[in-house]
Amino acid sequence: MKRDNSENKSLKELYRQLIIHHAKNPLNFGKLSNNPIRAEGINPLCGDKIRIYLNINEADTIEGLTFEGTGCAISIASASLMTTTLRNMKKYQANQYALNLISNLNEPKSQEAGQLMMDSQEINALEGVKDFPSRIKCATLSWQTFISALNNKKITTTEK
Amino acid sequence: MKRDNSENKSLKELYRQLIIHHAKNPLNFGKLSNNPIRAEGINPLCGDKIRIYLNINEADTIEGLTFEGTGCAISIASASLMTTTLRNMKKYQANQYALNLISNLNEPKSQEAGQLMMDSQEINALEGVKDFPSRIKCATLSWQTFISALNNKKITTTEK
Amino acid sequence: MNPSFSEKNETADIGEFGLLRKDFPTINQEINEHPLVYLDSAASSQMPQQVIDEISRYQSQDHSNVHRGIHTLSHRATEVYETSRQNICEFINAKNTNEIIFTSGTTDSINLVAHSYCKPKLDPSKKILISHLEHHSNIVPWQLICEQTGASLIVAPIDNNGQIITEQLIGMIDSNVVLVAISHISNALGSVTSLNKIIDAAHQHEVPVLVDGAQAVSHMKIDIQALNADFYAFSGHKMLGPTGIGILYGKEHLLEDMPPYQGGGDMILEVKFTGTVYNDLPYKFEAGTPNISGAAGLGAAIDYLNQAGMHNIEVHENILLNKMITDLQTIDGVELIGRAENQVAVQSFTIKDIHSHDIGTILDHQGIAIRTGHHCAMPVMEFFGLPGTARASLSIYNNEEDVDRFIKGLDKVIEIFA
Amino acid sequence: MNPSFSEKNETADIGEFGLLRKDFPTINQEINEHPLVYLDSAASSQMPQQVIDEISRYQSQDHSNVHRGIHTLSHRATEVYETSRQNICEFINAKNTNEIIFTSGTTDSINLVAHSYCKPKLDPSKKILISHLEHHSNIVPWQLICEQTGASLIVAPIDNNGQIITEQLIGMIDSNVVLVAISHISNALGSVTSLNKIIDAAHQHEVPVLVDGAQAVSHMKIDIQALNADFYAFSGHKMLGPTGIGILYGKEHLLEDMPPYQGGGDMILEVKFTGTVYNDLPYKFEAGTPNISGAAGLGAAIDYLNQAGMHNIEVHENILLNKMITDLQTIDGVELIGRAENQVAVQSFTIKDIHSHDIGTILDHQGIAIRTGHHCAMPVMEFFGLPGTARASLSIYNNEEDVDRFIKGLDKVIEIFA
Ligand SMILES: Cc1ncc(COP(=O)(O)O)c(C=O)c1O
Ligand SMILES: Cc1ncc(COP(=O)(O)O)c(C=O)c1O
Repeated sequence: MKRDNSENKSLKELYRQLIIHHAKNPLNFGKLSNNPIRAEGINPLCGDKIRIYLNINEADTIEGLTFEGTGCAISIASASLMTTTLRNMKKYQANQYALNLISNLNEPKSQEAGQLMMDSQEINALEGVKDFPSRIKCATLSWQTFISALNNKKITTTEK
Repeated sequence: MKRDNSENKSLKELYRQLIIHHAKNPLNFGKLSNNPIRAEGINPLCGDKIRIYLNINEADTIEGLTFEGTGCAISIASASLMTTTLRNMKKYQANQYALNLISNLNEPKSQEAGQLMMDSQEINALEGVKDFPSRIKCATLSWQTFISALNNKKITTTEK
Repeated sequence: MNPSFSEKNETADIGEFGLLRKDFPTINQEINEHPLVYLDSAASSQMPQQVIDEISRYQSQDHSNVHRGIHTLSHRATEVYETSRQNICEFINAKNTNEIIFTSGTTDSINLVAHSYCKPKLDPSKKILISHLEHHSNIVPWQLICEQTGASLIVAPIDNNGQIITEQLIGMIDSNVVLVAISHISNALGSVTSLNKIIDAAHQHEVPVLVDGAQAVSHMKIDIQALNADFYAFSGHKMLGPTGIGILYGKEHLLEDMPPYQGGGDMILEVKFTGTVYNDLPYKFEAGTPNISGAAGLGAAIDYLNQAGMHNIEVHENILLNKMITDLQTIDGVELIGRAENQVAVQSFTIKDIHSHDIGTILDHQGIAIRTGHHCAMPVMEFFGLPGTARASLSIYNNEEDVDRFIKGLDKVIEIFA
Repeated sequence: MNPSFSEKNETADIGEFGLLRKDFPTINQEINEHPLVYLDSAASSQMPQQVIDEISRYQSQDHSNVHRGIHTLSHRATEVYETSRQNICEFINAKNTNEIIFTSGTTDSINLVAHSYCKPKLDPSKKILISHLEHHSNIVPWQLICEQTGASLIVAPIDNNGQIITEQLIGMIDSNVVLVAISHISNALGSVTSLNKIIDAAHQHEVPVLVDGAQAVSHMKIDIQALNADFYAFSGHKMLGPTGIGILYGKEHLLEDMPPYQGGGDMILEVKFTGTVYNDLPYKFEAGTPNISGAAGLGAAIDYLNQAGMHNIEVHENILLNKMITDLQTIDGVELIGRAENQVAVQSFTIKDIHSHDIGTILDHQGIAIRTGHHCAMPVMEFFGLPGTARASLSIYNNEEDVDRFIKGLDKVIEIFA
């Protein structure tokens, strides 16, 4: 019982209200028309499967970005956040952003209080996975799938 | 150094003069003519290979019995002893004798001094293998091959 | 080698059985600052100290290569290895040790049968019959050889309780079926297959049956002669033994007629470039240096199971499973997946609107280990229209408190997602 | 995890190296009332306490199934398993861990390449090239697939010193050769193969080379990129690690293109009855629950070898081998079999009119373990016209006293047969 506090703390970090909210009400969930680029991401650990639909316009801007699939709260919330974050970015920017996020999530938690992982408050809600090594792949699945889509790779797996 | 005695004792039991003598000068070594029954015995442990040649006359008596092959002192001496022991026995007698010997060699050494394993002094020279579990197969190889020959089995292995 | 409870008792006594628990060092630790509740034995069971010690003992006193040496250590290692084979032979009541092949696990055992027994018999007119309930290890090897030969893989259906529909399976057997390959107990749902009926029916068509026993051997007494299965595959690490070792049981006359699977040392009598003479059973199928320490550990695991008594284990686990099922049904939103009439040691479930992965994480945070996802049985998940389930599975070392902690842990899951 | 000597030293110091010996519990025992002299490491090496302890530690603290679970133990087990892979990758200087496949041993590794890489490419016009020096594990798998496909197994000759005649082997390579499969070091004779020349020549014909490295990895530094072998197979139990675990190294682009070998869990991404998607490297080739404790032990063995320093080991063993050869030559009636220019850790020999088996028994009686017989290399024995040889082989834990005791032991052999 004495442990309940610290335990609740990191669980609450993982399942922040924002995450639960996005998991229950994901944004940009569904297909895109106009023959979009597609890619599928699989996390064989838990059977999570995400499909990404992507349209890039002539100015190399991410014009459309949606997803479908099944997954845990973390992977669905992360995908939802990904679509809102990367839309309207330039292709190279979005690619860089996704790479940064993946590498940041794989780094240990910053010791300095108040230091932000990324510049977006919303995206930083994902940081709670750092206390849950086996869940990092859930948070990165959609971002990795996004990078695969940019590189025309059809199936990605987090199993490494 | 203090151990040299007991150690030499059981080694000397294994390599009795009679065994060394038969190993160096095996009896009935060679082929039989007259289209004999043949069987081959292999001890994959050490690559020993014995071929048995066997003639049985109309009265079901072992008329001819020779062997060829390569093997350690124990297996060659044992084969040599086998040929002299089983020749002139009835088929069923010889079979029974070989079975008895094999089972006796696989039993622990008799505690009672003076008790003989088999009724032949010569054959009992093989008893030294009982202190050397990994060598029992060497002593039984030719006898097992003999039984195989009686049963028309062409290849026998001690690997069990 | 004695489990730490007093003596073999014919009726299970949960109280006394509870003493076994202290033999398992992995179980007796804190995880995330809570005493561990391990409910993932269907994935891999834990080892009693007796098994761990026997492996160390073998490795520090008796190790050498087997079969090929005449020095003392080689002789000792061979003794350890062959004694374990004898032990396994008696444990499942096989006729003799020629029927006991050491493999690296259930998957390896099944692949051996696929390649050595089945593949030479397959052509586009032939079929292999499995069920919709199988673990990937009892699906993919058959898919691979069917692809290579043009044979068909046919799949017997299951019902909504997660049981093979025995009559339909039997109806699919005809003389073009080369093998029926089915699990004894489903790893995803715990359903027990009606093997007697299926094996009888198959044998009437002279079709042999391979049973994937990975989930059965540590939960019930296997009498392979009474069962009359033709092949039976299982893994050490699911029966209190180590990883990297498993068994293929096969009827001697079938194994006799099969060509070798892998080539290498030990499986031959004589190698010449003009031709090679294969060794006798069981060595014909054991190419290369075997997992000797694994065999030592498996032998010790069987000693342990024997001491505890398979009947006692069955009763003990059944009491716990019933409690778990009853308690799970009291929780709002929990749906049990798999409600077989005859179910052993495993319960799958979902919670409304909560992904199994999240259930797993929140339980783990409380020191409770369950498995989540597809359990290497994707077709079962597909059948139920689920991406995965949460699965709690039991073994000899679990107790009522484990079930209580697990149920309380689920309350917290629901609280977080409320 | 530190060997018990003070620190990594660049030049071998036998005195200091001697301290290592106390890390090996199997070595430090009496056999037949004499302190053991273990000269059978080519068959299987002994494990340092560090390896035995790491296996126990894993089994009592971290065990669970890998890859498939999200709970803490499953995560820890996966970490142990993948850290070992990383360790092996660095040890042989592979490019990345996709090139490191866990198998159950060298034999399994070679069979994997035979079935997955070679067999689909074989027809009666094709050849596989091996040498007369090979271990059965590098002969029989090729015989089996050649029989099945009508391809030919061709065999490069050896000379009277027991060395592959490199030029002749190279002359046998043409574009119909699908694979050259040769040992790095002969287990029967210790001869080191001229791999650089052979691999270069094979690559000029675009023929890949599989190296059977079972006898090499614990005796010399392997830099797989410098060596440029396409496949490299080895076993844990010959490099201070446990049985039941081995490695297949393969160049990534080759492994990428190969179909899976065994089917089962872990090697798939998705299983449907309409078709199955295989997993990425290295998992595509790792069907079923792997030997996790074996991987843990192998990882610890590599740590140990690294601490001792491969260069030091080479120097140490070379000094002992030279002493052994010199001393053997002083004994009347001893004939050395295999006198390669470049020879490592192994010496075969015969004694006039005494069968190797008898040599083995009489030495064993004095606590000295050597191997006798054909050493799973019957063609080598046939070449020399011998039923077998006696073989003494060395490892990191041997010392000069071992060699002295061995030589004195041979005197007794000769005395008994005098
Ligand atoms: C040169 C060589 N190749 C292959 C093998 C086979 O290795 P394993 O028995 O570990 O599969 C051995 C050892 O027995 C060997 O010495
Ligand atoms: C029913 C069933 N079959 C086969 C397997 C495969 O066993 P292994 O992974 O030990 O080869 C398992 C376990 O993973 C199983 O539960």
